[in-house]
Amino acid sequence: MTERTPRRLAVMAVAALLTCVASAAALAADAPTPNKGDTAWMLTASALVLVMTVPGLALFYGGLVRTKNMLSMLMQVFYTLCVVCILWVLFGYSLAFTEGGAFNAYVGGLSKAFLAGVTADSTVETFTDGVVIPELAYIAFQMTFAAITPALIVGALAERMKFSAIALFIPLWATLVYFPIAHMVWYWAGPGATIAAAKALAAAAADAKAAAQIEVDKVAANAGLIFQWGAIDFAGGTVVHINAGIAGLVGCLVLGKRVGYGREAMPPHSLTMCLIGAGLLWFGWFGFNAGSALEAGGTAALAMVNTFVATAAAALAWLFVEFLLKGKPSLLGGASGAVAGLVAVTPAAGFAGPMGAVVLGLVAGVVCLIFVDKIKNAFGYDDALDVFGVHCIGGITGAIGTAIVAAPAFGGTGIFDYAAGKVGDYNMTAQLVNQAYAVGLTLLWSGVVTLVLLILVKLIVGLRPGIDQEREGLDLVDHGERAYNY
Amino acid sequence: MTERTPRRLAVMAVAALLTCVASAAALAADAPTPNKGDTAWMLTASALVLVMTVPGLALFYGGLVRTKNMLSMLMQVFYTLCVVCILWVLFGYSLAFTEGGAFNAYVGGLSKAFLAGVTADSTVETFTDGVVIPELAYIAFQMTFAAITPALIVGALAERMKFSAIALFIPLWATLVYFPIAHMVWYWAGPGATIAAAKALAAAAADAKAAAQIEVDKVAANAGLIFQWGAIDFAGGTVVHINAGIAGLVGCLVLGKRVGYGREAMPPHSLTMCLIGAGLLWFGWFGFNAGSALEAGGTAALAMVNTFVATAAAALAWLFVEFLLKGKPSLLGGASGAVAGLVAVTPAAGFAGPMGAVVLGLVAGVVCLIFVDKIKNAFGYDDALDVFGVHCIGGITGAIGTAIVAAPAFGGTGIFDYAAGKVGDYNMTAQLVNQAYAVGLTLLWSGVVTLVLLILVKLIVGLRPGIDQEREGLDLVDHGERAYNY
Amino acid sequence: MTERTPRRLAVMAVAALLTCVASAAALAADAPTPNKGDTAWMLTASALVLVMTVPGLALFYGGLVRTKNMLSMLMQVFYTLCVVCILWVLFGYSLAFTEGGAFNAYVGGLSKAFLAGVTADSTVETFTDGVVIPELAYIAFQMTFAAITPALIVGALAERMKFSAIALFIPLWATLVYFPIAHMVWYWAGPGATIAAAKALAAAAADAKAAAQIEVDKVAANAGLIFQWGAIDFAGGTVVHINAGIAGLVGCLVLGKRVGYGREAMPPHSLTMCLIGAGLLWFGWFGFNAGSALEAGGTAALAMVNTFVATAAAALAWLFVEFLLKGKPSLLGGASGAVAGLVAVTPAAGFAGPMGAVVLGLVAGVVCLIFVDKIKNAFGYDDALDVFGVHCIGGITGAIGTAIVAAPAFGGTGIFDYAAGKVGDYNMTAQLVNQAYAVGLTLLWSGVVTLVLLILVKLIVGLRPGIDQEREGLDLVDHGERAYNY
Amino acid sequence: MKLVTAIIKPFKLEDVRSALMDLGLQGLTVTEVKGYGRQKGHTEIYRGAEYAVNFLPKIKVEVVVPSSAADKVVEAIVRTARTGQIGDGKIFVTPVEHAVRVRTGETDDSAI
Amino acid sequence: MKLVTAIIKPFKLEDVRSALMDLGLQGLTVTEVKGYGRQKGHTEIYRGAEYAVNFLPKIKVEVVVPSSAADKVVEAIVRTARTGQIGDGKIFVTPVEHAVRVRTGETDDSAI
Amino acid sequence: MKLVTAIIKPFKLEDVRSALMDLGLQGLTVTEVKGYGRQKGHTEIYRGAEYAVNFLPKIKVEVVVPSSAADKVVEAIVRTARTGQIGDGKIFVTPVEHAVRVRTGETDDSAI
Ligand SMILES: Nc1ncnc2c1ncn2[C@@H]1O[C@H](COP(=O)(O)OP(=O)(O)O)[C@@H](O)[C@H]1O
Ligand SMILES: Nc1ncnc2c1ncn2[C@@H]1O[C@H](COP(=O)(O)OP(=O)(O)O)[C@@H](O)[C@H]1O
Ligand SMILES: Nc1ncnc2c1ncn2[C@@H]1O[C@H](COP(=O)(O)OP(=O)(O)O)[C@@H](O)[C@H]1O
Repeated sequence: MTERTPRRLAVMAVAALLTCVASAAALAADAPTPNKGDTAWMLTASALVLVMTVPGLALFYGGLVRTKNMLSMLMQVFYTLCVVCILWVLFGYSLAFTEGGAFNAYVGGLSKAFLAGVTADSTVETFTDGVVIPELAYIAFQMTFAAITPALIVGALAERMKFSAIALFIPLWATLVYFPIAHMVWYWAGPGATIAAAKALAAAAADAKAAAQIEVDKVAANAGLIFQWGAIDFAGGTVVHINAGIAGLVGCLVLGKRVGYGREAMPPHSLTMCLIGAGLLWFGWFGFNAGSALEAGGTAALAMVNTFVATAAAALAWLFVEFLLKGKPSLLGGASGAVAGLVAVTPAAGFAGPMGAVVLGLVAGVVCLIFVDKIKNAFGYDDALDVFGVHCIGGITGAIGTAIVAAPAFGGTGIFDYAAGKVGDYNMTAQLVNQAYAVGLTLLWSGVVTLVLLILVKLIVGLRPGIDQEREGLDLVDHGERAYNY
Repeated sequence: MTERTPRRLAVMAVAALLTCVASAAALAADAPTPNKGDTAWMLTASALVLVMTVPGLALFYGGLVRTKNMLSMLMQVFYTLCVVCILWVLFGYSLAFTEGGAFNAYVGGLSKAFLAGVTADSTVETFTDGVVIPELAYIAFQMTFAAITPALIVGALAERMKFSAIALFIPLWATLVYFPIAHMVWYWAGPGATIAAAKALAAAAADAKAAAQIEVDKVAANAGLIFQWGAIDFAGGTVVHINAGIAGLVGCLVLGKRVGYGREAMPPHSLTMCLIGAGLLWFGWFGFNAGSALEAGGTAALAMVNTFVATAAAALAWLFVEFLLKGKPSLLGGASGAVAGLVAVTPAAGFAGPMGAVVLGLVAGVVCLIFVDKIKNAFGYDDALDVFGVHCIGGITGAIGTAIVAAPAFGGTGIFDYAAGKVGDYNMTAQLVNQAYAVGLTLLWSGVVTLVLLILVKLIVGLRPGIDQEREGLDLVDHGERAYNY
Repeated sequence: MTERTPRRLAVMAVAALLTCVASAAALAADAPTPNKGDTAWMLTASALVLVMTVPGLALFYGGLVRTKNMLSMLMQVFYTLCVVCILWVLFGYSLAFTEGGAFNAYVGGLSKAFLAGVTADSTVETFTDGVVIPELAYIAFQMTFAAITPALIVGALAERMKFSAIALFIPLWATLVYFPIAHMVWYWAGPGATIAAAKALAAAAADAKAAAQIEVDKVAANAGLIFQWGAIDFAGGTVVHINAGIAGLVGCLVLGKRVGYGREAMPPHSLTMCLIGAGLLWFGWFGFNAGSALEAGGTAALAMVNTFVATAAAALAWLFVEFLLKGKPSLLGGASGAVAGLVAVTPAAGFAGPMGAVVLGLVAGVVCLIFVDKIKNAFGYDDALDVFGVHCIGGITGAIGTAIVAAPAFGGTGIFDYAAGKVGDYNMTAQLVNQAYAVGLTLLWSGVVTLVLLILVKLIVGLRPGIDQEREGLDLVDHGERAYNY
Repeated sequence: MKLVTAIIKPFKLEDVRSALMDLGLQGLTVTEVKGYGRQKGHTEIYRGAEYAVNFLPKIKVEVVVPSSAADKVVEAIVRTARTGQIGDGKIFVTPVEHAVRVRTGETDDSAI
Repeated sequence: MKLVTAIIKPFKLEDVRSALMDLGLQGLTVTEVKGYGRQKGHTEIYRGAEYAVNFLPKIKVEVVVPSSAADKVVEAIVRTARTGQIGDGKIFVTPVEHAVRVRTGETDDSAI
Repeated sequence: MKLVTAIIKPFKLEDVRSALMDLGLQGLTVTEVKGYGRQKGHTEIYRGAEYAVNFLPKIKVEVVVPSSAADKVVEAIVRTARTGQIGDGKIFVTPVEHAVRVRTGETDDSAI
């Protein structure tokens, strides 16, 4: 973490004060207060991730469907955002970010259901010891993550899933897949406890070592399973993209192909809307990635630069390969590449150096293009908007790649060792393994639960409209409206 | 206000310094300087409210009109934004936020016309004693409020009011309705003076009490009428939404119905544009509501969370009731619900707890839906884009509801008592009455003045185009352009 | 600069600390750390400028072309953004903002190619002595400027330049025109060195004066040529707009007219998209102009207010003159006026007072309108989207106008004299000359190099498609896609 | 049978349709067209460029009817589509030799 | 020659086109139209306002053929365009007196 | 009277229109259509999916003229619409039995 240096200074300044007026400092020590710069940035970042979902994602997806389904696509993304926001404050935040007792390795508890006990004065720790932000800002920020993840899935189910089925599936998925996975990857005891325990151990007399060690282990164990494994995911490559991508694949396999798929032409009804969406996704992603630093400092700036260059690199890679393969670089290709790059850099945003991000982007662009253009056709399933090909494949590329680009040897930041109070030695093989485990568990958990949920939903309301209805389009059938009346 | 705790700490820290070097502290005490975190947030919030107006509101409204009037709708919103921005720096800011002498209860003075005396170093107080922000940031932020309010009105007059009439009406309305109402609701002496007077009273010797009391009353009296009544409006439910909503109703009644209203089909020409607009409105509204805290702190974070959940709740409520009534939840319904929720939470944003905001949103969604779908048709007036039904009805719901959700008993923050230096005891009945008075005066003032202004404009340039012209569409008739040439 | 006062206070506070604990203060003095409020604002500003380019500029331009070329326009802007982002981190930043040795007056060196040595802890000076921001935040912010400038050019070449030619031209232009011009206008030694040298001179004993003076001159000479001339350009009127505008003119002259120009009607295919773009441009421009203060303070707030009012004034001016000339104010006119105002206020944003900005906007609106509506037709060249008429003419108006509105006598801030530690005496005539020189050199450099590059590109891949291809539209010919499939 | 083709003003479509239904017709086909004629168009100005737009939006109604019904149909359209102003449009009657209903294969009068 | 005009359901266009090509025809012209007939439309609701939409999207296929080929063509269209449900559409055959190929000036049968 | 129907390339419309006006005609109706024929279309690729687009945008010009004027009209269209390349289009002449001007009720030649 790059807040080290500033922090040390701050600490020393406080030290200075201490020598003057113990009381004040004491008090300050007891209750660290948020830095308004951090708060300003977190508020901004939260707003950015909202615009990333609606209208961003809604347009990126909507532009790719046929006119008769445009409105249904907008609706599905919009509905997802709304329903998950509510679940989040009811119990989602609590399930994701509180201590979960016996199941703590997999999911949190309900101690903060209905945001019990959270006030405008509540704060949460960042990744820097002694630095906090208002808990409500953190809640808002994480809320947007919870909302966009299930929204990503609907792209794979586009143009053929009844709204009633979506309306049922989304809240179930958020509850049984997103909240647990978020807990497993991101929940931990925080820097304060970690450092305190480590200090205690160091200070402990020979005979007290054992006890202190136990305490250290307890603190370390108070974290989600994947976090315990040591996998790193800066802004949600695993939690958001792999998670949603695999669900999308399972979904489109369960649903089956769209009527006329492969026989009728299904060109995007508006690449203009698609590009507007892509632009807003990029814009919002700065909040997504740079906001994940939880502070307005050098790490956030690093994440922002990486989010610029990895995206640009992936877009250019996609365009260039398209040019080689088909002779014509396409806007849809450029936009798809940009999203692939954004996905891939998400887990690496605060760990990679800019050059590492460029390389990661180039790789992700090529990998996703090949998958979407060639491999998918080979398998012949109908992942309508390539959610699996871009988000899951891109996410895996990023999750694995993070272990490489995070290496100090390759210009990465390495991983901060709170006990040691400095960046630890970097073991790439070990990290690669950790990342692979994280990917594997996410694929498994999300894939299986999604399958079960869809079967359940099928039994309750059914998944697809009648053939004629699907021909007429979901806009009229599900919503009684048309997207355009020119 | 939740900045208390941090503030006290800060004060104590300064105290610490004082003990070291009086001079520095003294100086600091004399001229509090803005915290850059607050400034960063206020700048961001101002930008957000601009995008909320153009393209946000312009698209939300534009998408709902017929193709032939799309461009005129965009133009009317854009023009309103531009003309009000200029009025604001010429005299609007001064009329709204300076001491108004004899008329101070109703409107400010001209001491800051042309922003006289305002420099990059000027600051204004926030709601926290000793915390200031650059006055120009405050001017920019409030400018956007002044601009969007009259822009809301044009939705009710859509598709049938000559541009020349709009061009005349808007600046007059801003001057005679918005600036005064803003002054009545938001102008006050500020925390510094309030607290100083209270302290003086407390400290005053028995014989000086009377004099001190007079001073306290003077300070309290140096505020807008509605503020004096004790009505609270966090971000403008009264000033912005009720104000614009009633003007819209009066406007559409004076104008009469659109040619073909009720006989010809008038479906929205692009719900896609409408949804883009709704998304940007939501996005910008974070600046609108969270920015109204004037600081980047816990209160802003609270306002942001409330702006998330009340909106989501209202949208879901609208969709659900539509599903019950018509069997088909609609995107237009969801978007309308979202806006209704945003409107309703506006006055409550910094006072309600998240759960209170959810309830407020649910209520607003249902109330506005019933009004727009049923009651309006019963009356049969042509409020083209339901400005009254959503903004005025939603605004009233919010203004009254704020008195309830602000109650600490219901998880609200209560109201801070500057004299006591803590949150005061909460009297809900009293607060309900205050809110009702505020609503009543706004409805009266805005309704009457709007009527007079429209009659005036009618005499000068006339209000409506010829029937054939209205049939051809305002785009060609007023602007000689077409929105689309596919 | 308006950060003076706060700064002095800060310094005195530090002084206070010094008296307590030398060490801490000493340390603090050695390595100033970024204020998180500044960092938060710079991150936000960078994101804003991205959205200004894609989708902002892409839509503003795209809406103005015919349907068959919409996608190509989006693509050209998107591609430009991506390719320049990559060039920027490879060598662009280094060429623009490092010491360039022998050629330092014209271009920087390669010491920071590949961002060598830049970490999350690196910082750069702002315009205030002792105030720094993370270097990566500065890199991100400036990256967006480098990206949007060449993107502005493509508007002049719209609807008739092969993508392959664009793909080749853009990176060359960025490298040989933008990076050098940016260096010439913005590169300097920074406040620290400047003040230190001045202090040294002041302190120097009589016999050491000469040596000290030499040092002062050395520091002053360590700057780009135009900066040395004393020309001021707050946010890039010269670097961005004049630079791109003249390149656009040369480009459209070299390319020749579109097939059917003057004979066939070529109305904008979607003024709706154009207005969305204009709105996002305005929104993003707040980051562009207010971000250029590099701090979240009064100057940024001033720049923001100016960016509001100059834009509004220019739009109103354009609309009003249109009304006088044609009887019908148009949305395209309003949008064009807004952009003209944004362009003109760019160099003046942090120097002009609000009233000065209003006047500057009014003038720019009228000048650009007359140029675009009348003069251009007189000459008869095909500057498809009026890049020259709006950006170059508007930019020149702004560059020259800045010398006037910056005058303290006219409510401007004047220019800060670091040596004197206060705002210097203002010599308008001298400043006008400096500005004129800056404009002249930019026109010359950009014009000539652009011409050479286009000839080069023509030889390599050719510039225009065949007539039939141009008739069919670049979307299908260059990209094999269509923007809309309704 | 006859094919009656009417070019009318768009906002008259609803009136014409119901008039024809009143005559007992059961179907018709409409197309959005652009018409050039005596009715003058308008001018559009985009920045410096001015365009005279001579083609106005019209609706083309096509209905196939038994020969016997042609006159009644024409008369009904004239009555309902007329505003009395230039641009009201035209009606053309052309012969139809043969008609088929795709669904059933029924032909001629029974097909329409 | 004859002009065969068919009003069909949009998603049937591709089948009809290939069927006609199989008959050796080399060209045809299609128009997006809206049809009113026995097939019922749907209702759209926007907030309080409810609209019954009676006009359904259809495709009009126009092909000019030698008189001799008319019946084969009609029969091919009926076969491929039929779904058996209301709304399948109609086919009308009208006489064409004269045809010209713009490019070459060829006329009549050799023009098509 | 005759109905002259011409399928032409879109960018030729303006030339054709003025040529017809020069012949003294006062009105015509145009429709945007899609044409299939010898002129080859293009391919569009969206990610993995490739579509061959055989239908090309064309303009259909319909003008009803006195029988006597038909040939002049056809000749004028051929002259102005021709580029000499595949896809220039066709002209068809069909009989019109009856014409009415809605505004005035005038019929036949005086209606057009
Ligand atoms: N000779 C014609 N052939 C085909 N359509 C015509 C002809 N003359 C006019 N029309 C159509 O009729 C419409 C109305 O004709 P116009 O001359 O404008 O008014 P009016 O019918 O009242 O004289 C035109 O817009 C055009 O679509
Ligand atoms: N008399 C008619 N003249 C012209 N077009 C007709 C006529 N009747 C029907 N059509 C067209 O045929 C389409 C299908 O007709 P419809 O009555 O709905 O079903 P079906 O042909 O199966 O009886 C209609 O949508 C309309 O476009
Ligand atoms: N038999 C036909 N019936 C109706 N329209 C036709 C026919 N043949 C061609 N067309 C129309 O004429 C257009 C041009 O025909 P095409 O064969 O492409 O070129 P050309 O006319 O130069 O031989 C086609 O796009 C189609 O719209």
